[in-house]
Amino acid sequence: MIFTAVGAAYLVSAILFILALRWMSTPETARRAVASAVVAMAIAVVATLARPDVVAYQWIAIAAVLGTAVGIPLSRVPLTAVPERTGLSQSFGGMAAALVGTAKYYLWLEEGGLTPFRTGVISLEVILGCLTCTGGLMAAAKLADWIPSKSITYPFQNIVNVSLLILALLLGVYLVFNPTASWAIPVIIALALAFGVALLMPIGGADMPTVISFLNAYAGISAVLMGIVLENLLLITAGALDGASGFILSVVMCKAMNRPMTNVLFGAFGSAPAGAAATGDTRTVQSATPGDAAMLMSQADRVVIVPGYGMAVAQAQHRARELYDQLTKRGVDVRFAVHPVAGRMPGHMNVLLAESDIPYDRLAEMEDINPDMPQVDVVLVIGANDVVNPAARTDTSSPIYGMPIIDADKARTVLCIKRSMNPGFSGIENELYYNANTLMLFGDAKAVMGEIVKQLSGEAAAA
Amino acid sequence: MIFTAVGAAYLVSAILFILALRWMSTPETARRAVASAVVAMAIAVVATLARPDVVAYQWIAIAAVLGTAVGIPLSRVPLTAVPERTGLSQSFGGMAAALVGTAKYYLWLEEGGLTPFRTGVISLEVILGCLTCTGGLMAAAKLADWIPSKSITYPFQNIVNVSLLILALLLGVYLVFNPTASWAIPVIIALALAFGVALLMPIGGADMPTVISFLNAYAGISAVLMGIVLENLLLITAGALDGASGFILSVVMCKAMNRPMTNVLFGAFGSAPAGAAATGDTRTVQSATPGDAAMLMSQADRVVIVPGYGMAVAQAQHRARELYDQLTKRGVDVRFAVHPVAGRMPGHMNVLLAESDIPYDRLAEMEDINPDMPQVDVVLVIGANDVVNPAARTDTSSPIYGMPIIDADKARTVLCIKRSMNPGFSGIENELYYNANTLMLFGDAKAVMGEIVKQLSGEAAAA
Amino acid sequence: MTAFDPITALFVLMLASFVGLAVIKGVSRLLHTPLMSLTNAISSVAVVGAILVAGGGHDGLPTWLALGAVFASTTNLVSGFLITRRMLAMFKKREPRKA
Amino acid sequence: MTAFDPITALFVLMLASFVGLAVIKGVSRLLHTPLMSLTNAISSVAVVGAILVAGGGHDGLPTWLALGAVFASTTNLVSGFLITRRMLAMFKKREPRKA
Ligand SMILES: NC(=O)c1ccc[n+]([C@@H]2O[C@H](COP(=O)([O-])OP(=O)(O)OC[C@H]3O[C@@H](n4cnc5c(N)ncnc54)[C@H](OP(=O)(O)O)[C@@H]3O)[C@@H](O)[C@H]2O)c1
Ligand SMILES: NC(=O)c1ccc[n+]([C@@H]2O[C@H](COP(=O)([O-])OP(=O)(O)OC[C@H]3O[C@@H](n4cnc5c(N)ncnc54)[C@H](OP(=O)(O)O)[C@@H]3O)[C@@H](O)[C@H]2O)c1
Repeated sequence: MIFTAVGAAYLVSAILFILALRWMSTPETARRAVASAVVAMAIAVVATLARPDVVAYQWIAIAAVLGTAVGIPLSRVPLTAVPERTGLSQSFGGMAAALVGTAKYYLWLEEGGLTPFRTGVISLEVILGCLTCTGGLMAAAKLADWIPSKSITYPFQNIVNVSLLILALLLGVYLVFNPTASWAIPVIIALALAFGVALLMPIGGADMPTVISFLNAYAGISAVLMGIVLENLLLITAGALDGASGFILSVVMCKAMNRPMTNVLFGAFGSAPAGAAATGDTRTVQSATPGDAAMLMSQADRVVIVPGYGMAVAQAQHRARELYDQLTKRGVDVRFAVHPVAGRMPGHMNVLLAESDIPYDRLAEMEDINPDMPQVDVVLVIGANDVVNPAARTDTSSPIYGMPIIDADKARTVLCIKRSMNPGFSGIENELYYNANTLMLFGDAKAVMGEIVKQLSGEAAAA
Repeated sequence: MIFTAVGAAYLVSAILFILALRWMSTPETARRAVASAVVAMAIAVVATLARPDVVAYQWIAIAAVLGTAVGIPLSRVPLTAVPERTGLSQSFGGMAAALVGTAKYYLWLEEGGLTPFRTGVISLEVILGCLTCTGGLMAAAKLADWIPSKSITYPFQNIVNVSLLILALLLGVYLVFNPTASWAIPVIIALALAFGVALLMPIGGADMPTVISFLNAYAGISAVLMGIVLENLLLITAGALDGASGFILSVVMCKAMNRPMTNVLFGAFGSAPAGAAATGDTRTVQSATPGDAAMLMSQADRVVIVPGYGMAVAQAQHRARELYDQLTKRGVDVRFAVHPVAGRMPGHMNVLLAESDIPYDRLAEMEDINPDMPQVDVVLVIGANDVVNPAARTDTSSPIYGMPIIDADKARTVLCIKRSMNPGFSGIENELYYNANTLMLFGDAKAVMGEIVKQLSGEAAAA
Repeated sequence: MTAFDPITALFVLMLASFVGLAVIKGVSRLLHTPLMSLTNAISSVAVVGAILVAGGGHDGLPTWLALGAVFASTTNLVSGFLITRRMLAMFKKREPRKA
Repeated sequence: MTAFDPITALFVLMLASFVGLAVIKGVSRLLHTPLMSLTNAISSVAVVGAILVAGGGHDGLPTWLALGAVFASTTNLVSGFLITRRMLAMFKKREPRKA
């Protein structure tokens, strides 16, 4: 009876989780999404605590309090640190799966409950959990620059990596046939932990976001496996939802970067494209002052702002808001063109711009704004590079060839804010900067934007 | 072991069913959809026959052969008879569910396997199956005019109907508490069968398509219940897919007709709207000859054809194709505007036009074609009425007010083929016919279209 | 066969309903009529249930009832698939024959 | 607790994956970053598994391991929900304050 009630609670919880994700379809319904997921979680936890086979509470309470104490500060990180937070969170998720799998193994070892099926699933759960744990940690560390974010390679690296994984899997197979060979468990754990580190070593910091998204999928799968081990349908469902999300976000990123899925799916071996970095180009670029930029934009009818990774680095989103206000006050139509992989994680720019209070109906997606570009007077590119590189359209030899871009170059005038002529993420030159209708504004995005805004508001005060 | 294999087969079968429905998303992939569903079915049947608890084959083979013998002719009906075929098929589906439920009840009665849960679910399955069985039959009979299709009412009808259902449900509840009271089963069956008949009595033939769609959902739910009784996850899954499909198509129909869901959901009690039928209007309409129509269209640049129920009745789709060919040959741009509820079932017009070999990229949906209407030279309305009635846009007192329509009246010239000034399905007047830019072509759609085509081809031969 | 409890059944039902709603919403409006006949055919997988009961080696009434169900579902299965195929074969993109 | 077999588990997994793919595809691109943190939080329902093992009244290593898992999942749960709420609160349609 009580088990049926618990089962019913899990069922309701699963429904609410699914509805939560459905409600993420628009910003209007998204707040309901969080509420629904929180309720779902509360129901699941309370139902679990009410189960008659859960008898010891005090240590659980202590662990939960500790977890909360760590979780709250982790939720207060600046938005620019969201990618590393996500990596850490994946790491914790993997750890939880691995710990529960291991614990369950030892319990069943005592009780004689080990079957080949169970040990097989536990092995997979532990392997996936451990590699997600160290992988997520490495990704977070590289993103936060706790360790050098550059790609570290050595001879026979791929062979070493693959061997670690194969060894762990073979031990898992061995356990299926010898379920009680408990010595294998710590070895599997060690191998999988090492594999997680080794897997991430050769990957440069810039490739981390894609990796994190895949780790998301892995964390989901390890939750599914935990659900199978514990015979818990709610865990299976929630894990599958998480896995699907990680998978789809990875697909979105790969597509928007025009890189084949397989490239990343099979462990993202290999380093970020090295590319032909700044090759001492002798052509000249035209640069302008913030004053020129302010003048140009205040006289325009339509301005489109293209934010990129540089805006995130410089934390210039609040200046962008001020610029938006100044221009809007003058009757200029200002929109933001957001490329799906601008920045370093999916939706990165949207969150930053939302943080600075820009109404989200002013954010346009690439497909919607490109046809309007020829009618735009001024495009202001704030720290974006690859996502406005026309080589993606024209230069078949370019590593980003075929990636859909924002057609900034088709506007009447293009203003580009960046600190130098250094390339962006993909390490390649950008023709856009040499165009006749392009003016460069060199400097830190926040500083340059501040100047422009000052000119505009000074002008406004003078008027 | 064998059971695990059978379970795995069912799992594969379920996946293929889901993929089949996904592939119905475009006509290109739709053929794959049928193939995939057929394979899924074959796997499910073979796996079932391979189960060790299935031991007697010869009678099953005979029943299957008989079923095939009946099924093949049923698949050869003319396309205009598809709605009644669907009704019959729902009826058979309901019957199967009711029969299996009853059979299982008696088996468990012998074996002592009856639990309150099982009898409860069986009762629901039997009730739903039986009402779908007679309901589907009645719907088919009304649609095919085997019985008078008009709405039959008598005093206290709703009370009688509801009492039948409530009695059956109460007996079901009684069975939950007294699982072995087997006398109740035949009574439940009789009540539910009677309820199915009674439910359909007051509903006019024209409302049948919506009812059929709901019966579809009911048939799906009874399959789900069968799955619960037989502890078979594949049945539950397939039933849920069927139920969802019936539900969504009903919603689509209700929305496109601008009728509240609840109106139909709660048994579609009540008759089709009586409406203010042709109220001896004294205004005059302008009529034209097929020759005029041929001339007008051959000189147009853009022609839009709006087919409706009358085209289906007259089987005029092949003439429409000939007209399309003649006009296209002359360089006229011809498109077909298909309203979601034109005809008498969802997608009715699309199938008829596809039958007559009109390429489906020439079929436009209402939302896509309406904005172009002011640029259209001639709209030819073939036996459509409600779906082009401008009262839906303007006349708040009209029963169809708020229903989205095809804006035929906005074209330069409108030609309407119908036999009389009689109203269509909803029984209301149509202002369109009295407009200054409308010309009526009175007569059977097939005959009139034939004339027009003859004029055009004669002209072509003469030229 | 499989171990079974009502909650599991409801879990599967709930998930399958979500899947159903999602995939059916994606079906092209062009194909709503064939969709109806295809789902009819799919729900005739009830034949599996009918076979289980009819083939169980029992005697008497239950077997006869279940055989009736085998007949009814086979009818749906056969006619549903055939008519769906027939309808879908009519949908062509380019004009394949001269009229 | 519930009766259970691997095929049932796979059935649920299969259906849940289809549901997941369908709902996630419907998520607005605007919200991909909060989506990531929300699914993180949702997958921390693993805390249920951790509680089941940690609260089973056993002694020794397994309980300590499971308590570690309770800690790790609670961290995710709390930080995931809080940061998602924080991010979503930033998305506003009309301009609510003067800059
Ligand atoms: N969003 C995702 O999910 C995701 C995931 C993985 C990879 N990526 C990749 O990331 C790239 C994103 O493109 P993007 O155009 O946004 O960025 P980008 O191509 O990496 O270019 C960023 C530019 O910002 C400038 N910058 C850096 N710090 C700055 C500062 N403080 N002030 C002003 N400018 C600054 C840099 O030039 P200076 O050094 O000269 O200032 C650089 O050229 C794409 O190649 C994409 O494939 C995205
Ligand atoms: N599609 C669905 O799923 C569905 C389901 C339920 C209800 N409905 C309802 O059905 C209606 C469909 O609208 P509709 O515009 O297609 O049809 P309609 O409004 O029913 O009008 C059909 C017209 O065709 C004419 N007609 C009949 N036989 C003809 C023949 N042999 N030759 C020439 N004309 C003929 C009739 O006029 P004459 O008698 O003067 O010839 C009639 O006015 C809507 O009201 C809709 O709500 C549709």
